[in-house]
Amino acid sequence: MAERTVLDVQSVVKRFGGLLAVDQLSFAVRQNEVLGLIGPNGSGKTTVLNLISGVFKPTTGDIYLDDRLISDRPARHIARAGVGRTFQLVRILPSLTVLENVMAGAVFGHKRLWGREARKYAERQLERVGMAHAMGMATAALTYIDEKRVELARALASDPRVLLLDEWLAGLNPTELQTGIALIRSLREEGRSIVLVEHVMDAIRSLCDRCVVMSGGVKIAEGAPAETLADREVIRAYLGDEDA
Amino acid sequence: MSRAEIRSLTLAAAAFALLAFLPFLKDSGYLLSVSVSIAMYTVLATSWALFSGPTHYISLATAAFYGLGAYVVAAGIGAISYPLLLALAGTAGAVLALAVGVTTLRLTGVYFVIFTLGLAELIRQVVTWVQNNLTGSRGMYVFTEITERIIYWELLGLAALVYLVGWLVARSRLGFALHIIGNDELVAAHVGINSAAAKLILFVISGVFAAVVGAVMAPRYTYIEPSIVYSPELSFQVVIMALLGGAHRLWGPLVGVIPFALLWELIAARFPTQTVLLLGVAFLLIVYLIPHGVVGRIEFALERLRWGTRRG
Amino acid sequence: MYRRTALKLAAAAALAGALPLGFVHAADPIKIGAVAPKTGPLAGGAAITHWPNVQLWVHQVNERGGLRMKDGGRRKVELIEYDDRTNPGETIKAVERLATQDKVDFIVAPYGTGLNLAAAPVFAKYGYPQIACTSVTDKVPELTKRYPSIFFTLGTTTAFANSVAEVLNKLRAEGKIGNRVAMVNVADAFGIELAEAARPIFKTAGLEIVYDRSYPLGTQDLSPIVKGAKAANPDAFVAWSYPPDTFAITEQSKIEGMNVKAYYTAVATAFPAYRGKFGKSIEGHLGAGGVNLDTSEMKAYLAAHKKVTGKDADYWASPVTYAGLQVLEQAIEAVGTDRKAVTEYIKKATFKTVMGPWKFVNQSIHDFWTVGQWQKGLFHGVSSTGLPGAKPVIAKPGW
Amino acid sequence: MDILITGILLGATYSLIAMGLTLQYGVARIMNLANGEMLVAGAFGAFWVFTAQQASPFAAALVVVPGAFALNWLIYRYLLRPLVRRAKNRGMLEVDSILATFGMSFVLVGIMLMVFGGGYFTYSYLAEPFEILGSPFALNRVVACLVAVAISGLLYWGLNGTRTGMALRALAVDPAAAGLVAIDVPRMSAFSFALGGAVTAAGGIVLSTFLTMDASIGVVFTMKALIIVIMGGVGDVRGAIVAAVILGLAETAVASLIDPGLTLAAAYLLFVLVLLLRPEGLFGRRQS
Repeated sequence: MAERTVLDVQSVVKRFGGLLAVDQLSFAVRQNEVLGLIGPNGSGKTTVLNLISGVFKPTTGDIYLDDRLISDRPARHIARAGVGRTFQLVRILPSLTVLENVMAGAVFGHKRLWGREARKYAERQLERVGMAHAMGMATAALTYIDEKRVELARALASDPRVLLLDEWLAGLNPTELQTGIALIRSLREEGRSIVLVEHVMDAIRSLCDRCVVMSGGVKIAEGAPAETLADREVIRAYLGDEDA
Repeated sequence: MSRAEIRSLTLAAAAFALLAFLPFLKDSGYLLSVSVSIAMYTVLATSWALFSGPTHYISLATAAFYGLGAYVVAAGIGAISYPLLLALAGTAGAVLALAVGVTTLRLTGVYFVIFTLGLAELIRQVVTWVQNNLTGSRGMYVFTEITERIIYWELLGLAALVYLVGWLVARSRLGFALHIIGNDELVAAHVGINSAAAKLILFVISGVFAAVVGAVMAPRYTYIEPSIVYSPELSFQVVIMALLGGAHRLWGPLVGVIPFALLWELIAARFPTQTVLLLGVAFLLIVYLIPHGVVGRIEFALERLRWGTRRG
Repeated sequence: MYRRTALKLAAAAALAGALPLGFVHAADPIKIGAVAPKTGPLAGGAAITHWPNVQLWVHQVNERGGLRMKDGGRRKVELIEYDDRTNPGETIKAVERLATQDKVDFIVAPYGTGLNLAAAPVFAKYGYPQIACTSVTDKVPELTKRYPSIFFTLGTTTAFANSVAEVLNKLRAEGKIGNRVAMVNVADAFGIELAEAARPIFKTAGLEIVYDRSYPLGTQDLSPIVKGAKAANPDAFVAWSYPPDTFAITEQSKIEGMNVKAYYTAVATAFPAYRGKFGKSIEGHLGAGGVNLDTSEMKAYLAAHKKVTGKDADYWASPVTYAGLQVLEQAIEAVGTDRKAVTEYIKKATFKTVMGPWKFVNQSIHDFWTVGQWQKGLFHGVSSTGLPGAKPVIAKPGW
Repeated sequence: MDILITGILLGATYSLIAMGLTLQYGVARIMNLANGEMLVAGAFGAFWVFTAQQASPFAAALVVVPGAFALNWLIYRYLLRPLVRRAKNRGMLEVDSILATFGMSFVLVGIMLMVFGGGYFTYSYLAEPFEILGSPFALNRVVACLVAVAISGLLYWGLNGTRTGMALRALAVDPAAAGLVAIDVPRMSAFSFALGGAVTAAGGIVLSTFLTMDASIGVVFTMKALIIVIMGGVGDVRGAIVAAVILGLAETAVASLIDPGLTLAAAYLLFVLVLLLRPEGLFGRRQS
């Protein structure tokens, strides 16, 4: 564990009116690390991603990127500082072409390219997610899975240090899942840190270096995937006295 | 610059050059007066669409900027040279747009629409009050040697400028950013776009154009009344022509303005006693029969043509 | 109802065409263009003072067989009318259209100060005489110098303010009122100009302005302003108002019991609708305009107006508008349809109109009615810039 | 005290202008730019009844209100329903309804011009002082206030005390969800649009007793109504009334205490401030 900490979440609390969505949550993500953020529905995982990427500001607590405080900055600054993300419900830009969708990341993100450079860079990202064939297509023609790939390519186009993936692997068939896992692994190997909100247990087991388990906004376990998933508390959170 | 771009730029330049000769035609007075109103609405609607097309913000504040520009000229004419007044009007428009933009661009949807309407009225009331209590009747007459012909050329120049600005914006990072903002503001923020600044810049650009148009038109009226230069009808017409043409293309408003203006002219000339009724009926027919604006129709036709040729 | 005129005209034309040629071939009609608001903010006023008089004049001229030309022939009048929707841009376009497309011989001046001034350059460009009957401005010298074919007939804001001051002082001299004046104005062009002109004039005339406020065009409740004026305890109340607010201010004054002995509201006081709304309680009200109701011409005009248009004329701009058309009529009859000659003729000749003899000096009429007063259900001129026939001013009785 | 009463009376006038639009815009989601013309049409009806029939203008309500209801029902059914159907989202419907009702407002002005001519119409009815706490107020305005209270009371009861009202409120919150719970969305929308038109026309009848109008003045009322409705919060009758009264009080206070020249400026300033501080309006629900 010699890698240094890239993303540091410190005692973050998020309230929506009377609802306590995240309570005193702390964890850190190191370079080259894939961190799994897991927990039952409604446990606050997506909220955590939204706090990191700047959709919301924490009620209290701080989030640091490379020792720089980012939790008081707007989303666009966080993006430029090197945090990229995908969304649980894919957000594709409908009136742009596939290539333009990806260029959006390259032009304004961490990288800030323009013109030919941006185009080339975006094309490379599309190739990488296996969408090279779709470059000039209108987004309306894409399947849901393809949309997810385009969205990932857009996030990658900004060359993020930290990548937040919100159930990106959900809905893939077994073959696609294998490609997806390989892709994420290759991203880690480039030195990126990845926070993965995921329900696909196979993926979590094979990808994650560590897991943070949440329930009701609270961290209930943290550690290597095998250990945490075996934790009694975790099992109860997933299967126990939940009536949903 | 690609070859296609050079070609369309050359074509556009040639078209503007050709249009500039219109006042030299024999008996062109009527044609000129119709052209002035077409040119005026083209500049207003195109600059309006520069902001509203990509962002989907419907602004009803055009009259506020237009009136401001007209009043700047009315207040300064005689004391300050006219070109300087135009610059002043533009500056005033920019300042107003900046102030308005900073405070209001966080409103969305219909709230922004009605807000701008209220704002235009607020400005009109304040200007009127200032005029009534501080300046009296001074500054309501605009006596100049500027003829309709000069106004036409000025507007033509402004139209060229607005197209140039629109074209430059579309090619720039800013244009791309706006396009993304119009699609999904959350994504825009997450790819690092400062959407507030981008929107503000465009709002200021459209405000400056509207103010300068007001300043250009002031000599045509000779006599400036708040109820005329701040008429909400102006704001509505600009919106309607732009939407009718299609606000998402630079040339969209133009294809709305021209047929619209000609149709209205035809009705006004042929049916002088039932003008308003028939204008309304014509308008309804357009709305119901051309649902996606003229641009939508043209693009649809082009698409079909393309498919047709591909198949054939 | 203008359509009716047009239909009648069309019928007359068809008839004329069908008739075998008996006398001299009936010459082509003289084409007269007219553009004024039928819709928009000024439409209400135009529907009272402008359009009915155009209609009346065309009707009367054609009924008597047309204009009697120099050569002894008669030429009927054909009217082409447009609605400018109270938009100066439309006015300009319509005048251009009349001049270059319809190629009309003459154009009736538009309605209102703003629309007239917007159209003035176009009238001047084509040399059409523009007898601007519904414009009140203090810039007459500049305007007439700039536009050699424009004519003003309704007066200047300074003259209106002067006359009001004179009328008030007359009442003061008779011991009927003191010198305290409450003054309000509508914050639109004409109201602002009048208030601006009145301030120094009232002061010099020894009148003390104890309340001086404006209100925006379109104010829906004028009771605060009437309350405010009343609280200042004035001897006279002067409102430089527009039609809708003239009605509202009067109604509110009545309700508040503003018992001043001199009560003045500007535009629309002379409208028959004013009398229609308030009946007897307007006895002694002062307002802009006025006419000499005792001349036989005026009596005939009022009767004809009622008969042809079905409505009463107002006692200010209506007859002036009609008189403007009479000027045009007499000038055409004297020198023909050459616009330059007609313009020159208007500048020099004296005309016999319902307002009495008119002679333009520096393109404007200098003798005009400025203040009228409702006396026994009729609106008489009580002050003018030198016209005969003014009635003595009375103090306003209670409501 | 004077200011308070005058302000409330003016507020009642404004609520008469705005209540109909609340129903049309808030529930049926049609931003109706022809609303003011409907008001003027109602006023014309009253004027005609008063001058030609020599009857109380309020008698006009017997014909005008059902007539306006039917007319607005037809307008919704045959002109607006197709727009609702072809709109993919709320934004598109907004654009389409702005365009369509703008055209309709021209048509209505044109028709009124043909029928009634372009002149001012004004008459005197109940224009007599009515003493409240020793100060005189216009009786017709007091009556207008009572009518406004009655209409808003009826609407409030209708919306909160009946099944139909509940359906309408559900519709105002979310038409899609309302459809899911077996509310006949097209019918209810048509109903609320028609009801809004009828309320507007009724307001016109009352207003004609003290306002001078002409055929093309409708746009003035439309603008005021839009501003009040947005200020109050879309789809909330209570909000519209509160906003109307606030505007009435503010205008009167400014006119009496500061300068009548600034009344409208103050009203718009207030509106602008409300939107800046509470973008969803006084009683609106915040959209996330």
